[in-house]
Amino acid sequence: MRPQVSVQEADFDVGAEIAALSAGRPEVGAVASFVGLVRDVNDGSGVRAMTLEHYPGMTERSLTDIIEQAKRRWSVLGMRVIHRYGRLEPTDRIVFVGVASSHRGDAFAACEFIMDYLKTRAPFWKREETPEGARWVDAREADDSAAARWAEDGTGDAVDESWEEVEQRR
Amino acid sequence: MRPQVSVQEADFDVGAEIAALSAGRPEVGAVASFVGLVRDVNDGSGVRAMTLEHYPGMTERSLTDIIEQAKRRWSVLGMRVIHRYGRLEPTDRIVFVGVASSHRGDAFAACEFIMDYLKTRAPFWKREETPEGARWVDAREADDSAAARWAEDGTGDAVDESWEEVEQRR
Amino acid sequence: MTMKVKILYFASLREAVGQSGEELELPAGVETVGALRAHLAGRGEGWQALAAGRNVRAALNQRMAGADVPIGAGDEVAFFPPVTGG
Amino acid sequence: MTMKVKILYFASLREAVGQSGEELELPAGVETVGALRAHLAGRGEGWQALAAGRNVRAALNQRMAGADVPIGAGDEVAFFPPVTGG
Repeated sequence: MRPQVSVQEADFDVGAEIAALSAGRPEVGAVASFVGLVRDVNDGSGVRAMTLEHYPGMTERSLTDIIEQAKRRWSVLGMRVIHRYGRLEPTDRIVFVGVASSHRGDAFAACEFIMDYLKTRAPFWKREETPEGARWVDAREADDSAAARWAEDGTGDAVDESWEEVEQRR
Repeated sequence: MRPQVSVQEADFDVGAEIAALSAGRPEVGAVASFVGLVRDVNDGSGVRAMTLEHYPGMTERSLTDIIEQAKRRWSVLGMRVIHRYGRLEPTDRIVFVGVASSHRGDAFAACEFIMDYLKTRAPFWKREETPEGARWVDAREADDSAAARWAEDGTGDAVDESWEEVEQRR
Repeated sequence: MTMKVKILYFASLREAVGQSGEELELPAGVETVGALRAHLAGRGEGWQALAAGRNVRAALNQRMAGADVPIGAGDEVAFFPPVTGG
Repeated sequence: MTMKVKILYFASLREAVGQSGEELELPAGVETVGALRAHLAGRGEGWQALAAGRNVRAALNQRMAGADVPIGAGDEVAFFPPVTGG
């Protein structure tokens, strides 16, 4: 059986991944997918390359958790998440998310949900090489609010809030 | 220059289309895409095959209009729509929509917008072959409401409302 | 003055009226998409598929058009059921 | 009774503390993720990156964990900055 989650240094074949989500499954009517790529600019600086660090073990576990959440939430027939780590250059692929469903609404929603959560929960950190030197990328406010859109009751997100908020609440 | 819209009988190469949306463009950080496929069931009947009829000329024009609307609405760097016509069997690809952007939110929104409008505005009609005979597929209520989500002021949709509604209003 | 228009029919409507299109000299008083539809529906039999109450859409020169839209010489008018693409 | 835990540091935090991980015998009174963080920050210099007010996240046994979460023998605790994947 094909894995649902892969964390790897190697590139991946987008067409093959999308095709595999519907191959031999005539109940699939919709495959929504996303490819994230390295850009040559970020926050105004030129980016020559970046290195993605991750937390082996927790990475796979958190991606699997995200997929399980999506399964409970939408009617999906197949899902696939691939995330690369290591050194990557502009135009290189970073991440692939693909979701197969009978209907397009579920496929789109689950795919975007997985990407939003992946951005805020999966333990990856980007270090960019710019003309001014190397720097760690700061988490973006926009990503947190994108993930917050999906919170139903807040319990799932409580552990994700910043430490400061927890301390202030005491 | 590659066309943005293709209406064709032939199948297409999903991986190549997605790759072309970001090839040599290091400003692209996100490519959201959608593939629609023929299912073997619809409204409870088995579907052996279907034939897609379209309105040559208007089809290309309406798909181009949809793309232009998406361009005005979101920050996108590239878009591609391919829609097939003719006889198709379960698991065959029907439609491809791909959107490249700097950021994933715009890519997802524009891609889903194009699909919703395509379903309700592009002049395609499906005729299904089932064990009970051939039948034209009725427009689905769910598709109209999906497209209506995007209406900002209603003017763009006024021409799409059913004739009955126009007549009742007089 | 001649007032010829090109009319197209698609999908189930094409089958109902038994043709995919025609050239028509507009009768006097038929000046809108809606009036043309009513005129055609008056031909009886299969043309009843164009009658009021049936779920029919129209396009004028390849753009969706409501019943009130005026038509003139050289226009291309199309009638069809609600679309079911994708 | 020994109370050893495994601690991991990632990304900018790993660089600040100068190591990717360590085994530690928990000092008396250090019974939560937050208490462990405060204990480590008390080592001074680079360890200040773990001080209160810094934007640090933690995981216990590979799941995100808040400051109140209790820790015990054999646990794997990780500290890192907010994630920036995808």
